[in-house]
Amino acid sequence: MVTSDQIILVPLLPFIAFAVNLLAGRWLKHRAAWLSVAASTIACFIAIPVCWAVFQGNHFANQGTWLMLGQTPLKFGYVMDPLSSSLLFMVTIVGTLIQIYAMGYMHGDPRYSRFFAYVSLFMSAMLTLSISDNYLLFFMSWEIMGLCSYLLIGFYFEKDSAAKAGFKAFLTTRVGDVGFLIGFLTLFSAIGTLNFSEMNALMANAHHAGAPLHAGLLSLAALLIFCGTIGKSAQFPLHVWLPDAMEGPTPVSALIHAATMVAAGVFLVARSFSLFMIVPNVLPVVTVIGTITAFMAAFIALTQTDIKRILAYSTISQLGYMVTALGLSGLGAGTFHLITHAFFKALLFMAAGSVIHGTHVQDIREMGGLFKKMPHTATTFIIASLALAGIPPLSGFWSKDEILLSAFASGHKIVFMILLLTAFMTAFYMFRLIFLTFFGQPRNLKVHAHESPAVMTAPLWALAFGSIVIGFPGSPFMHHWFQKFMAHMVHHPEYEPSAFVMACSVAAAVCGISLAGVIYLKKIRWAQKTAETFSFLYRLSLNKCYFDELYSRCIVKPFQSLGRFLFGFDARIVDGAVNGTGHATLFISAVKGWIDKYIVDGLVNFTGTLTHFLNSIVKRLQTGFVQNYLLIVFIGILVFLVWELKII
Amino acid sequence: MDMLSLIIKFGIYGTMALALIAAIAVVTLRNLFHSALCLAAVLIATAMIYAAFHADFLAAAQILLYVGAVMTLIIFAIMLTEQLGSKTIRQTNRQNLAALAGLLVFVVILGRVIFKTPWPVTEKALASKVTVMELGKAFMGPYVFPFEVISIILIAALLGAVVIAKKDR
Amino acid sequence: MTNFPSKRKSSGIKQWDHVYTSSVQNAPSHHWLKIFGAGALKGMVVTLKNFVTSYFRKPDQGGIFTVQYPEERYPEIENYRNLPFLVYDGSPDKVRCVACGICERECPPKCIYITMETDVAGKPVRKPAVFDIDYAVCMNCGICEEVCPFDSIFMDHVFEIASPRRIDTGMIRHQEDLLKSSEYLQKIRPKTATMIDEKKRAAEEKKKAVVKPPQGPTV
Amino acid sequence: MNMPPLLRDIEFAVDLSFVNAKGWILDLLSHIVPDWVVVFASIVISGVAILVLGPVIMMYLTLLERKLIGRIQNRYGPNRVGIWGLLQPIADGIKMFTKEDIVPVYADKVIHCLAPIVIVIPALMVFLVVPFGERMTAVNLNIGLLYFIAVSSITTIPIFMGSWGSRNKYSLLGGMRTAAQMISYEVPMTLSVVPVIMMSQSLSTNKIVLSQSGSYDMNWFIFTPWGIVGFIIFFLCAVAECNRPPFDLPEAESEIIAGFHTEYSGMKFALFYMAEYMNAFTLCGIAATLFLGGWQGPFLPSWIWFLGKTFVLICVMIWFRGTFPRFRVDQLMGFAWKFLLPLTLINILVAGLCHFISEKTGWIYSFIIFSISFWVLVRLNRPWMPEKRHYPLAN
Amino acid sequence: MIIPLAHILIFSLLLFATGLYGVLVRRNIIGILISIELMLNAANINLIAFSKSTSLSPETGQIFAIFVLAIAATTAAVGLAIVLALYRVRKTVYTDEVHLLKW
Repeated sequence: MVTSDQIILVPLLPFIAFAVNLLAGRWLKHRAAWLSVAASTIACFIAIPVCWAVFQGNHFANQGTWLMLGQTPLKFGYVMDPLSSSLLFMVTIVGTLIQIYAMGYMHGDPRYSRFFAYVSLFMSAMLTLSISDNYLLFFMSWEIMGLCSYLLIGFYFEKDSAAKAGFKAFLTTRVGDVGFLIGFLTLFSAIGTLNFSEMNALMANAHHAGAPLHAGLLSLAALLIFCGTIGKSAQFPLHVWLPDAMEGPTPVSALIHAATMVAAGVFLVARSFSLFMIVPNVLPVVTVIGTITAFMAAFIALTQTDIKRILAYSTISQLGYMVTALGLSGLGAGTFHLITHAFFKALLFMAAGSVIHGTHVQDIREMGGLFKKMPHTATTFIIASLALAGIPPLSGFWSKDEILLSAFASGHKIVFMILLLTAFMTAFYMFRLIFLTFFGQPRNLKVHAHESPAVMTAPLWALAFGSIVIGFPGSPFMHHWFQKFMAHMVHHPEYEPSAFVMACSVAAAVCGISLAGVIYLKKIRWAQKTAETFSFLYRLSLNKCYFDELYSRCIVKPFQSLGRFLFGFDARIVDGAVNGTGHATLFISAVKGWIDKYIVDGLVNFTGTLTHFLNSIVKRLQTGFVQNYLLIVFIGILVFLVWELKII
Repeated sequence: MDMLSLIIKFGIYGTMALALIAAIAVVTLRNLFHSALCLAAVLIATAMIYAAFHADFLAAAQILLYVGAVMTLIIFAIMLTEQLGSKTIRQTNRQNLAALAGLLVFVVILGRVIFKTPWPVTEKALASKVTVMELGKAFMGPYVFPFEVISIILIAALLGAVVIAKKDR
Repeated sequence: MTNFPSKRKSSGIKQWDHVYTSSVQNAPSHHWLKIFGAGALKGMVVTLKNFVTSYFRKPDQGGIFTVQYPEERYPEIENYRNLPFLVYDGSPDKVRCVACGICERECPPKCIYITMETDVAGKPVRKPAVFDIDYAVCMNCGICEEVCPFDSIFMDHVFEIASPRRIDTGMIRHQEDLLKSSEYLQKIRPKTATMIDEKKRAAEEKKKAVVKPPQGPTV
Repeated sequence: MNMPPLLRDIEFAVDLSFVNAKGWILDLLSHIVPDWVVVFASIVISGVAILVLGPVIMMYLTLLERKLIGRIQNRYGPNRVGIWGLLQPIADGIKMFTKEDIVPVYADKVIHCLAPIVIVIPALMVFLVVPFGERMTAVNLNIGLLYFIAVSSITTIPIFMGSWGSRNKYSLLGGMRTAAQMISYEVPMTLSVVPVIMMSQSLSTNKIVLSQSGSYDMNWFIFTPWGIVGFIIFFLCAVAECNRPPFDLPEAESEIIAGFHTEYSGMKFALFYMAEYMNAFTLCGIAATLFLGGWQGPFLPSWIWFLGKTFVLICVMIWFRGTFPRFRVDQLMGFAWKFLLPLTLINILVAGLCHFISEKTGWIYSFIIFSISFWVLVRLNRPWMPEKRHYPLAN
Repeated sequence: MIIPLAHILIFSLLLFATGLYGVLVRRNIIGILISIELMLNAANINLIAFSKSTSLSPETGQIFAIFVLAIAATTAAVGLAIVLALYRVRKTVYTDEVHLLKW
């Protein structure tokens, strides 16, 4: 039986790997990869038994005071409950596999050790986030992950687009993080504690006591925390950064922008689900944001030509699905979809990565007929796509079904319809991708594709097995064990599985696949025709609903113009003022100088000359002859006699 | 008004006139030695006037001190400093007219004062005669302090004069 | 005996003492005994004694030996010289002086003036015609007496010859005033007069002797 | 005074002969003229007496001096004119009159001629105070002594006048020296008189003389310790005051020609001479009155005593002239300031002591004090004191 | 008192005036000193005159006169000493040649 305290080692090992790689990276060169992979595998071997213990129903939690804020101690610690254990389980496995894959993908890169340092740092951050037991630690690891995503997106910083993408990603997630920070601080001011378990207890009491504490304040806190999720999980308004994040190397995309980091946002909502349950009108907002994101992302993905962009948009739409699930207070459904999506989305990205690695081309219009050249990659890619589309035996079907069920059961008919349409679109663009890249004739003869080495294909197969297997705990075969496991967390409504929902989702998936096959294998011209007929929609989708232009015009441009205006304002007014004061002081000093020179000195000189003048008169008296003085004295006496004594 | 007092009166007026003439001579004579001698004459005349006023000790003292000592000093000084050749140089400086005018006014004013004020002349005082014995007693009596101070002043003047006049080696 | 003046702290006057009182430094020990005034008193006693005794002592014993001049005369002193005179033997016209002019030349103040007498024929006669001595100029040196080969001029003892007049004082004595008899010479100058007479007598004897034995030619 | 009555009458008669004569004349006059004239007459008589007495004394003093000096120097004095040279002064006087009275060309005529007059006046004025006999002081001033000192101090001015007026370098130097000497000897003289005044409680000469009467009229001040010293000092100063040897350096013939009266000749010189001798006489007279009891004497009439004493003192003065060589200038000054002055101060001290201590011991104390002070002063004044000269080369 | 007090005061006033004239006018410093002596004498006469004719204790006037006499002697002594010193330094005794202290 593994004691719980070793769980702290799980985030610590990747951090040590990061430190070593960073400091001795130059010296380690290709050996850096081994170090980080070893760290993550050891972390994995430590974490899985603990998770297994938690699966058995145990619950571990421990905390220590980190620092004293005046009298109130600030306690940091870890908690191992169903939510965190499942995430930990997923992250360690997927992380390790991706790092193994990255060893092959990044082979020969000059900054090899630095890549693995950043990845290890990201792993340690993700692991701390998953096991943290209070908002502050959660937020710290949240910020480190944002940093790692910036560093890794901008890994090829000599490419201008990579640097811009990194910067864009960092900024947009930053907007969300600010909201998240303010949110949990308001929460702290409201309920006085940052600890999740204490919060859950408070929320439970409030739930029973009926009247929640400060309804308004809590709802505000909840909304702001949800902003953090929007930023981090690339939801509707702040999703623009994820497609551009594809500039980074593919394992990064796989690890960060598919499986883990983006999932953190959903995990945040799940972690503070008790708060969201209490607050009356926040969940509908979540739902709306989720559905919009899902539909909008899928719609854009339809017309994309870059292999990684299509996957990015599909990630955004799946995240939309998770958020909608949480919005519909389907905690179990959301988290289940989170876990399953991590596996097959990572696989998709890695497969795409090996395709790019092989063909050195990212545009699907130049690819074709790669199936024969890259069988392993192709087959794993097809398996993942099937899972994503939601074909029954695969994990994707189960998790998506759960979501659709929660939507349908909770009476949100519209939401159900949109989700269903989205599912159809998902299936369509995934298989459009498959048919365009792997089947048909190679459109660009210069491309000489070759299969990736074993170190890359092995993790592909591992993940393929994972994406098949991982679906079962939530499926009826295991009696919805996962949903019950999640119910221990927060009491939320349970829905009976309905066959109708399952049938609708399967039907949507099959229609999508078949339509894609028809268009792209047989009737390539139909695509062209539909594009011309629905040209507006086509251009809308092609240009990512003009969000970038929209943002740049209504946010960036105004800010720039504001900046320019401010600069201008500053240059003219402030500097003007400063210079003005300078000139004013100069002028005033000149005036003072003049006054000083002509009036004060003038006065002084005047007295000088006056005395000199008077002196020149009086000094005549000083003749030097003693007798003159005597005479003067005598005459003085006379005058005195005559005048004063009035003798005469 | 017997003849004797008449003679004495005329004697006194005569000495006064003599004194005045000598005084004017002192002031106006070009030759300094002559003016010094006229001063001696004035001093002796005043001594005689003192004698007339029965202040004989003072008369003797005056002659002894002034004529004997001070005159000698003055004459010594004249001899030591007088440039014989320069006798012809003008003796009075430029301001004699102004001084003269001032003096006339001065004399007129005080003259009026003298004649106007009723002097409290008392018969008893007129009759009194002061003998040397009384003077001695007064010196040793109420005026002993000034007497001692005068001795100190004299010593100081003596030393001072010697120091100043001594040719420093 | 005299030692150099030590640099003693002394006023100006003392510096000359070494000349006079060189022995004062080592004066006798009982120096302090001599009271300041004693010397003066001793001196006064001397004068008193002198004053008193002046009335008793004889001239030659230290008493008053003043000679009341006009009334008493001081015994003549033979060798006294005052103004020369000429000597004549017997009568004034037999003058010893032969007007040789030696005394005129030798006289330092040049106060003698002689002219020889010439007889009728103009031949010089060995007799002075004019023999003047200016008594005012004569300084009584007696040189003329010594040089005179013919013992005719001698220094007289006469001093009461003051002249009341300033101009023609009669000081230039002519021959007739100067002549005096040999007896007078004998009287005032006995010793020299007798010596001259003996010399004369000897000369005459020698002449006589010479007359007797005629001398060969004198070489 | 237990003489037989007859002698006493004669003595009185002789004594007061002059006084009676004057009284007789006065009451003769009083019948003729009004009384103020009588007062005036008495003044005139005594004035005439002095005017006559002064020159006569001066003349016969000169003769006396020349006779005595002669005798001292083993010679007669003037004996040509008159029997014992008695007419010599008259001859001198005539000589002085007839002598040509030269006034130097550049001389300051007024002062030159005024000087002799101004020097004679004080000499004569002093006679007022000299008490010749019983009631024979001309004017019995109660500040007689002070009058005497004051008037005798006037003589410095004519000396200046004489030396300055004659426009002669040597006379000027001589004059300065004489004045300096006169002044420096005036101070000890004045102070030596102070004990007498202390004892006789009065300044007037009469009272001083009266205070010396007593046992046989011989109670003179000279017989007191401070009297002797006072007399010696007073007499030395007197000698110096009237420029007689041994203090006659300034106007001695062999020194700077004849001092301030080199340019004087004839009558002016005679006046100077007369003033000097009159001063000598009056000083001796005052010395006699102060210390030798003036006209106090056992038998003889008062004025004879006075004249006799003065005569003795004058002879002593002449005696001084006969014996002493002249003082050098610095010895002269040194003697006055450094020897006589301190001695007089001590004398005053001793006089005070004697006044209180009894007769016998008084002498001893004063003798001790005097001997000590004398010795100290001699030691102190060693620099300028003339030593006995030894002539080592002589023997 | 043989003559009236006023006459004596006039006499002393005139004497004082002549003295003052001498001080003011005479060029020779010794002349000035002589004139000062004159003025002092005038003061003395006044003292005697008043003590003789008015004062209750007659001897005060004389005593003060004597003091004035003494002081006059001292001033004469020191003044002449200074004149000698001046003469030795500046070879002149005339006030109008000794006028260094001027503007």
